[in-house]
Amino acid sequence: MNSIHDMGGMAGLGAVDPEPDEPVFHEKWEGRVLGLRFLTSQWIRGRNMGSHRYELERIPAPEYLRMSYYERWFEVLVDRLRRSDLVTETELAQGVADPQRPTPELRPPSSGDQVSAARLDLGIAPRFQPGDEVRARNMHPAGHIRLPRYARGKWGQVVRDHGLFALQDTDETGRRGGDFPQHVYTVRFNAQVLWGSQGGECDSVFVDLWEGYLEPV
Amino acid sequence: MNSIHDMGGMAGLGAVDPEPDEPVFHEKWEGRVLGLRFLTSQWIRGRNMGSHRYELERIPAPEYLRMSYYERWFEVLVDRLRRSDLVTETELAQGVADPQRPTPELRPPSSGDQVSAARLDLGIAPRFQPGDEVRARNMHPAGHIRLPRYARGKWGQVVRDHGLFALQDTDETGRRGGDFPQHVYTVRFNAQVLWGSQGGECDSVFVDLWEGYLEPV
Amino acid sequence: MGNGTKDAAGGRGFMNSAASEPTGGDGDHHDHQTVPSDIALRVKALESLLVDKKMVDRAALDAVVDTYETKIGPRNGAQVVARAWVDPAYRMRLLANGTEAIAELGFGGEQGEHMVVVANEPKIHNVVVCTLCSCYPWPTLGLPPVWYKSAGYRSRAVVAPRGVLREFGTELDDDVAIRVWDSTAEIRYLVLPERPAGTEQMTEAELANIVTRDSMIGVTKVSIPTTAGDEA
Amino acid sequence: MGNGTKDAAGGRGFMNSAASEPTGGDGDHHDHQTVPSDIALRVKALESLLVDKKMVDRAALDAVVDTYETKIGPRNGAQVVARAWVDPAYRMRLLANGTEAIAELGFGGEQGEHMVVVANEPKIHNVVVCTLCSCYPWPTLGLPPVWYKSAGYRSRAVVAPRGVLREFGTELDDDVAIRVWDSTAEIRYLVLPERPAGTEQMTEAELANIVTRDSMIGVTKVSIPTTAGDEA
Repeated sequence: MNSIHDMGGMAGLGAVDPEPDEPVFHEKWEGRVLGLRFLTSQWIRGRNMGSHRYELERIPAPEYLRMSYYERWFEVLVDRLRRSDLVTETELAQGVADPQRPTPELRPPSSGDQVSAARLDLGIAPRFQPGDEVRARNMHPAGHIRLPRYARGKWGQVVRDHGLFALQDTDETGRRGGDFPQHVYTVRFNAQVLWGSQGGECDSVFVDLWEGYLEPV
Repeated sequence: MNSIHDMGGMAGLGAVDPEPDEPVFHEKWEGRVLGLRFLTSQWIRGRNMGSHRYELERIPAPEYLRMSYYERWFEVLVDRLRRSDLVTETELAQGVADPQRPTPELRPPSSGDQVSAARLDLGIAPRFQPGDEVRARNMHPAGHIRLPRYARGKWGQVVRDHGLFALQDTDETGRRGGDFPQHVYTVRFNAQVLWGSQGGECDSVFVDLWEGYLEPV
Repeated sequence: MGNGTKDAAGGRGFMNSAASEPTGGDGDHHDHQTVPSDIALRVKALESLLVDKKMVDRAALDAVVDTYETKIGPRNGAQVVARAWVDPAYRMRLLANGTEAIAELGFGGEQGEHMVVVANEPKIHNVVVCTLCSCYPWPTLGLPPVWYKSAGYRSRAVVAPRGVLREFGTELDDDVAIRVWDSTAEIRYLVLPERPAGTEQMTEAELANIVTRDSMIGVTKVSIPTTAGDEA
Repeated sequence: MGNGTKDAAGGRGFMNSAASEPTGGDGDHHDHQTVPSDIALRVKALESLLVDKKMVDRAALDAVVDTYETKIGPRNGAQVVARAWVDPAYRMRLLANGTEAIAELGFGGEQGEHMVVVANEPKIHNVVVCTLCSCYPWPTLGLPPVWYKSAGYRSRAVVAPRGVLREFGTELDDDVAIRVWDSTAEIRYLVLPERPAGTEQMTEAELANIVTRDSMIGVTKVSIPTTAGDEA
């Protein structure tokens, strides 16, 4: 999904502006959102809610740019809890459980859930070796992918094979159709391949890419 | 400049949402902004104010997306009038001329001005002919250019030579260093070259590109 | 603050409007409605100042506004299209040199200096956009509508033209090739729509009346309005 | 409305902040400040609701917040760096298998399952970003600072790393190659900064004290704080 989240290489998105002695959380609610996200994940599991990242990317650009990091997390969390019928609008407004509604139950994982980020030990041979020249595919699907726009269609060199990982891509509804384990490679792109003469001659950008994003040169 | 203005191919930027029986101007001030822009251009000329389009593109993304078309025009117009010292902050706030200040004078065009869009009759031979395969250069300069991100690095076919036009590109301050007349070509890009399998098999996008944006395949 | 994030029920209105192919409105669709209320006052102050400085003549300003509000608009382009439909020689001149052929009908000037007219055919559909800005052929179509200037149209017309056309009610067969024209330079584009069947008896003036602005941008086809009766 | 468009003088504040290489702040730099004031109440209501439903245990929630607020942070990563500086064998293990070597010091877990450590050298400078999101090695660096999550950093670090580093006061010679690591998959990156000259006499614990978070992201180098005296 070519949303504003895929912002590598853009201009006009504001200053970097580091804050001296920045606290971990600027306001108490930010920490609570972090904790609530962690502690509710077992409940959202098994309810076919798809990918959290996908939902973040669906936030329209003006909202995405206005909202803080934890605000985005909170809005997506509320949305997922509501769509999975774990909470209702009325309950959210009142902050208390509706006694008429049954207590939610934990469920086993479903195929539409967010996938684990664990390395998989499946013995699938890699298609590429370190040193291979590859080209990132030019793909613009409507779902979540992890191939940034700025690298699409560009050639680079495989520098490392990290082993097998489940593909995090989703369809246009945020769901995954399976694990699709693929090797993940670090691919080195010369900065001038990516940015023309605007890039530094000796500079590089290293991007971690699933095998299916790559084709041999 | 890779600002949000270069939005071809992005998602999440809102609905299209046509309005039935839409008036030419929704509010009276919109028409006044249009007229003021036209009637002040002779005054801004000769004051090295550079490109109006460049200034529009410098509006940070959250503001750009929030503002309406005429609001962007107005803010850029005010900024240019003020920076060229034709009006002052105090005058803007009060809506009356400061009697202490001299009456502005019209000036002859300067090299830093916005350039004319007229076709030039200079007898410079074209580098490309209709039918030639070309590749759009991968360039990411900090100034204004007219080569959209989605076409950079992609190959297409020249379908028409429109003749010579002054290059509208600016440097990173919005200024131009001269006319740099170049042939402008319509280049046809296959939609799948641009968007992979997301593009329609028989569809094309035609983009008008100055010669310097192109290299032979 | 925060109005944009909650709908009437306290939920996230923006998640509903975030679908990749929005088909309906959300009730707050015209971006001029979000303009700060003080802009009208600021524009008025600027106008007064520039008139006071004798940089702008108010009568000239009124004339510019009046021109774009009442004299220049899509009825001009509709005359061009109707002429091309009834006069094959004109159609040929129009497609060969748009600027000159349009000037034959008296239209030209700012944002129409370099016109190219592209003709729809049974298996070719043209649509015009300006992804970088909002360039538009003013002499033939007037000033662009808000939707043409919207980020939604500018971003999606080049990558998902079929989906965008569907939102305008325009369903194209799968074997129709879509040609999107991105007005990145000084050339401005006008779509010559197909003449609909059943209009054989109509006069040039009647034909001009059924040509819509949207059909000359390429987001719709021309059809015979149902209110026009069935006599044709 | 409209506050974003006018500075104190009634002008366009945003034009000043729109420079391609902003060097200063504009006084409203931390995006949490623009959060709707009701979000604290909405989060509180959600927490109460989930506790009431017995979906969330408040003590467990407190523990999560406490962990990230007080136990996990860049002091962890600083220990890793200091160890690598004093122990060449550890440094080799760290660069060969970051996850295992970091686990030797007791650090690991969420967002640190697949660690790669990249070493700065006199002519190689590494910097880490996550353009698509804000991925970050939590077990060694804690939660990311606001600037790391900012659109400004995410958008510019890959295309203009030298300019971004300059804003952090980091000037690199032209012949230093910059390596930007975009954390697009499950691997998380930690930069091993160069040990500054003049620290030969410092203990491992003293060295850990001078290693900053920003140096392990790669936007700064490690230097000896002037307040630490000149005894070294």
